[in-house]
Amino acid sequence: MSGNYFSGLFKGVKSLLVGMGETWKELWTKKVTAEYPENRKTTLFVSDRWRATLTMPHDENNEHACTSCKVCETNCPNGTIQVIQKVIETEEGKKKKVLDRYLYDLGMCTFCNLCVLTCPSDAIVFSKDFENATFTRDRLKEQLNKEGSKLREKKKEVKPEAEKSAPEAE
Amino acid sequence: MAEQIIFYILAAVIATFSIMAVSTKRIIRSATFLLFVLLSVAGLYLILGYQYLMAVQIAVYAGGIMVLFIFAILLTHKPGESAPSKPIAKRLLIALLSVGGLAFCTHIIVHNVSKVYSYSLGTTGSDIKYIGLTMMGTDKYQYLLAFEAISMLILACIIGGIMVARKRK
Amino acid sequence: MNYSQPLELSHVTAWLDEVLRGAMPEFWALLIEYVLIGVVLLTLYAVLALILIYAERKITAFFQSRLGPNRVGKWGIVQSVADMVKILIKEIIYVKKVDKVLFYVAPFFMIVASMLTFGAIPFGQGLQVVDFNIGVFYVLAVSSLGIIGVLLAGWSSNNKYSMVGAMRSGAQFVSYELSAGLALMTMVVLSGTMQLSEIVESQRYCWNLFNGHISAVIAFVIYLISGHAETNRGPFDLPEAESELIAGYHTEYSGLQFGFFYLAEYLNMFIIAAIATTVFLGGWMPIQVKGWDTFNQIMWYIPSYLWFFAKAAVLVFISLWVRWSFPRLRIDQLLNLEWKYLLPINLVNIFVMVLLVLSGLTLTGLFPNVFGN
Amino acid sequence: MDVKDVKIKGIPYAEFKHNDYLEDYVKELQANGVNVVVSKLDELINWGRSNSMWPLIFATSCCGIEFMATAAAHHDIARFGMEVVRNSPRQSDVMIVAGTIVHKMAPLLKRVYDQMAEPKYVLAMGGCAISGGPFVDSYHVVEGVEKIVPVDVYVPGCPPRPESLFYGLMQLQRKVKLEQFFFNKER
Repeated sequence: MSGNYFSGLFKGVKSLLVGMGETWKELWTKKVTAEYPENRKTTLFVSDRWRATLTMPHDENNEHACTSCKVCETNCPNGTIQVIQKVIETEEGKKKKVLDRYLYDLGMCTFCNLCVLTCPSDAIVFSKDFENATFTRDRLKEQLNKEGSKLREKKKEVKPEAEKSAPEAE
Repeated sequence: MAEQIIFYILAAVIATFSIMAVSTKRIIRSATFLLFVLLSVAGLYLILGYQYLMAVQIAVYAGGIMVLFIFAILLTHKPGESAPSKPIAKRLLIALLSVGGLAFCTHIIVHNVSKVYSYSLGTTGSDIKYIGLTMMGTDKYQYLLAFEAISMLILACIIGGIMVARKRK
Repeated sequence: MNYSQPLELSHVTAWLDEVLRGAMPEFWALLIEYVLIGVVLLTLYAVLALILIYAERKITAFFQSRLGPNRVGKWGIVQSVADMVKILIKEIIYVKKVDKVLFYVAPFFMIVASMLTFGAIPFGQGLQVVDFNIGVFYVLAVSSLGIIGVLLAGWSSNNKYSMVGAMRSGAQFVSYELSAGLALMTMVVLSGTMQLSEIVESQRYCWNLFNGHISAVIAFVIYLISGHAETNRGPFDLPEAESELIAGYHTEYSGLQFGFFYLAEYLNMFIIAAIATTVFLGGWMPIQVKGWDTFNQIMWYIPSYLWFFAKAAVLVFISLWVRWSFPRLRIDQLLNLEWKYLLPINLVNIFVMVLLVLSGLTLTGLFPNVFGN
Repeated sequence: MDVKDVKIKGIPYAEFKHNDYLEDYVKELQANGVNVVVSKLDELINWGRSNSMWPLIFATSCCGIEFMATAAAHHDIARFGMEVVRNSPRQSDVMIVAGTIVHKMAPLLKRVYDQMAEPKYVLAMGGCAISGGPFVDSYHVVEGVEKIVPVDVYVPGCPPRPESLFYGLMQLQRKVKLEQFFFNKER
């Protein structure tokens, strides 16, 4: 009994010292902290697979690839996307539905990527720009197509699909 | 001069908090006021130059006994409980009794005031070494027997406590 | 031996005293000096707390391989000032069902208790406010007042978490106060006096820690452990165990009242370190070797208060080191540690120390011409 | 005080989003007319407040885990002076609502908010706290915490990455730095 007492005591003291030795080593290890606001232009690493906000790439002619087929809207589990169409008259005099406004609620999105995966014309991608905090809820509801943008002509779509985002690559 | 001012302040504090300690309806407040009284008494000792006594007063009464009191209160009372007020006749009786007691004490003090002064001569009593030797000495006016008797009492208390607290089979 | 001490603060105090006494009657001079001492102590108290809070946060970060506060000023050096500014103007919530008087009195108990202890610490040569001949005992007595603040805070908050926190804190404090006191008493046996200034003087050539070798080292470790436990920090912070008790006894306190508790906690950490420095590590006395006059002179050029604060800082660092090394204890483990280990060892240790002193086996007893005063 | 004076280390003013909100806010303040001395004092106070935001984590789901990552070594919320996570609402400054709030939890959220001492701020972290997120059509989910408590900053993401939360906290700091302590009629 008394043997237990003393051996327990010394064992305890020894294990405490071992623990303190570990923390002492930790004190001198290199600090792993990535300093975010200072490093945002330099060493900030955001994985290519990170999905921060939905964007609709526009080319230099202010044209996008969205045909307003609404596949993304039906596929979105949260009802985050709202595609509003308008009817315009083409040169041949035919009536055609094109994209009027592509509304996206960032505050509702779970970034599941279903919209991007199912988009038949690869009109939308997720960007890595994660700095999206706002002061009001309304600001999170964005319109993705720019003012005055229009649908890209067919011939341009023959280009190799270099813009495909990384998550789709399997 | 300064000492007198401090003495009167302390005396006033002692008097006020003593009355508050017995007149308040919440037991925990009463304990706190009693603590203030004890601390002021320690201040009185400091004025007299009995530093050792002051430290003992603080350590034993304020640090030890009051903590025990408050612990006991914490374990047995609900917060926000007040004592029920006593009927008016009882309160009058209590007031009368305490006034009578006060008069009795005053009489004794005033009557014996010259003797009280004659006792407080010499400052050797505040020396720790002197206190320690007196506590452990066996001569006349020394306290080894009383000291040991009290320690036996405390030992008995400890054993009794263990007996009460032990696991019953 | 008279060494020159150009940077000593006691020169300033002596000069101030002379000027004041020359300019006015003694009563007023004393009054002004008292007020000055009070102001200086309060300032030192606040500044030390700020420094300690900053140091704690930085060292904590380093132990966890982080960087710690670094965005306010260079290396975040004014971080705790920002905290202070914020907490000074934070709302103090008037909780409806608390015991009003006690609720407001409780934080002051903590502050007053640590202030009273603070006054008795010798910060440097001649930099001690009160130097009782029972210094060690006074420090023990006064620091035991703080626990009443904790108990009252827990009770008066009318909150079950506060209450449980206060009870745990009370149990912990009362038990560890015992072994802290006994460890200090061991050293009193060694140095033969309770007066803090004399204890420091007696360690001129040999710190008490080495003077009493085995016994003193055991007492030192026990004092550090129990002092650490008294401040409710580190592995002993179960009165504030946040996963069980939210914030323990100060759950209901906000704003400046909480600031008082926060301040007192850090200051208690410093006070424990300061007393350990004074009693075990030679206080403000510079390192000196008998006979090496040049060496001693060089050591004396460093002012005594710097010696004191450096030694105390090392102990504070050890306290933080322990805090970030070990997981929190359970209440039964906590009480086991005290009653089954620290207290019996302490009692044996005090006896061993008495034997050492009586048989002259201390370092000063064995080698009086090397270590003796 | 001008909005442009509000500087956050590391990110220039123009690169912040939603600056127009702050500009409107300042215009509203300046309509009252602020004394110079008072506004200097205000600056000191706001400096203190914005640099010592002690969070209270109201974490009900995965965003709470992301907060832990934020507090851990690699991201280290302590750099902002915000690592003092007070568990008592009385002592905290900013409540980080991280996770889905269901109707049963809503009164508790409100109560915790009410228990906080002024000045208090709320940061909604993640889709669930902002809008109900993927559970928005369920019968039991609160559609955004702003229906219960006033929210100062919304940090979208599911969950947001730690840097996102930092960005949100810096937005909050900017907002705090524009506040008026003295002669504020709304108080």
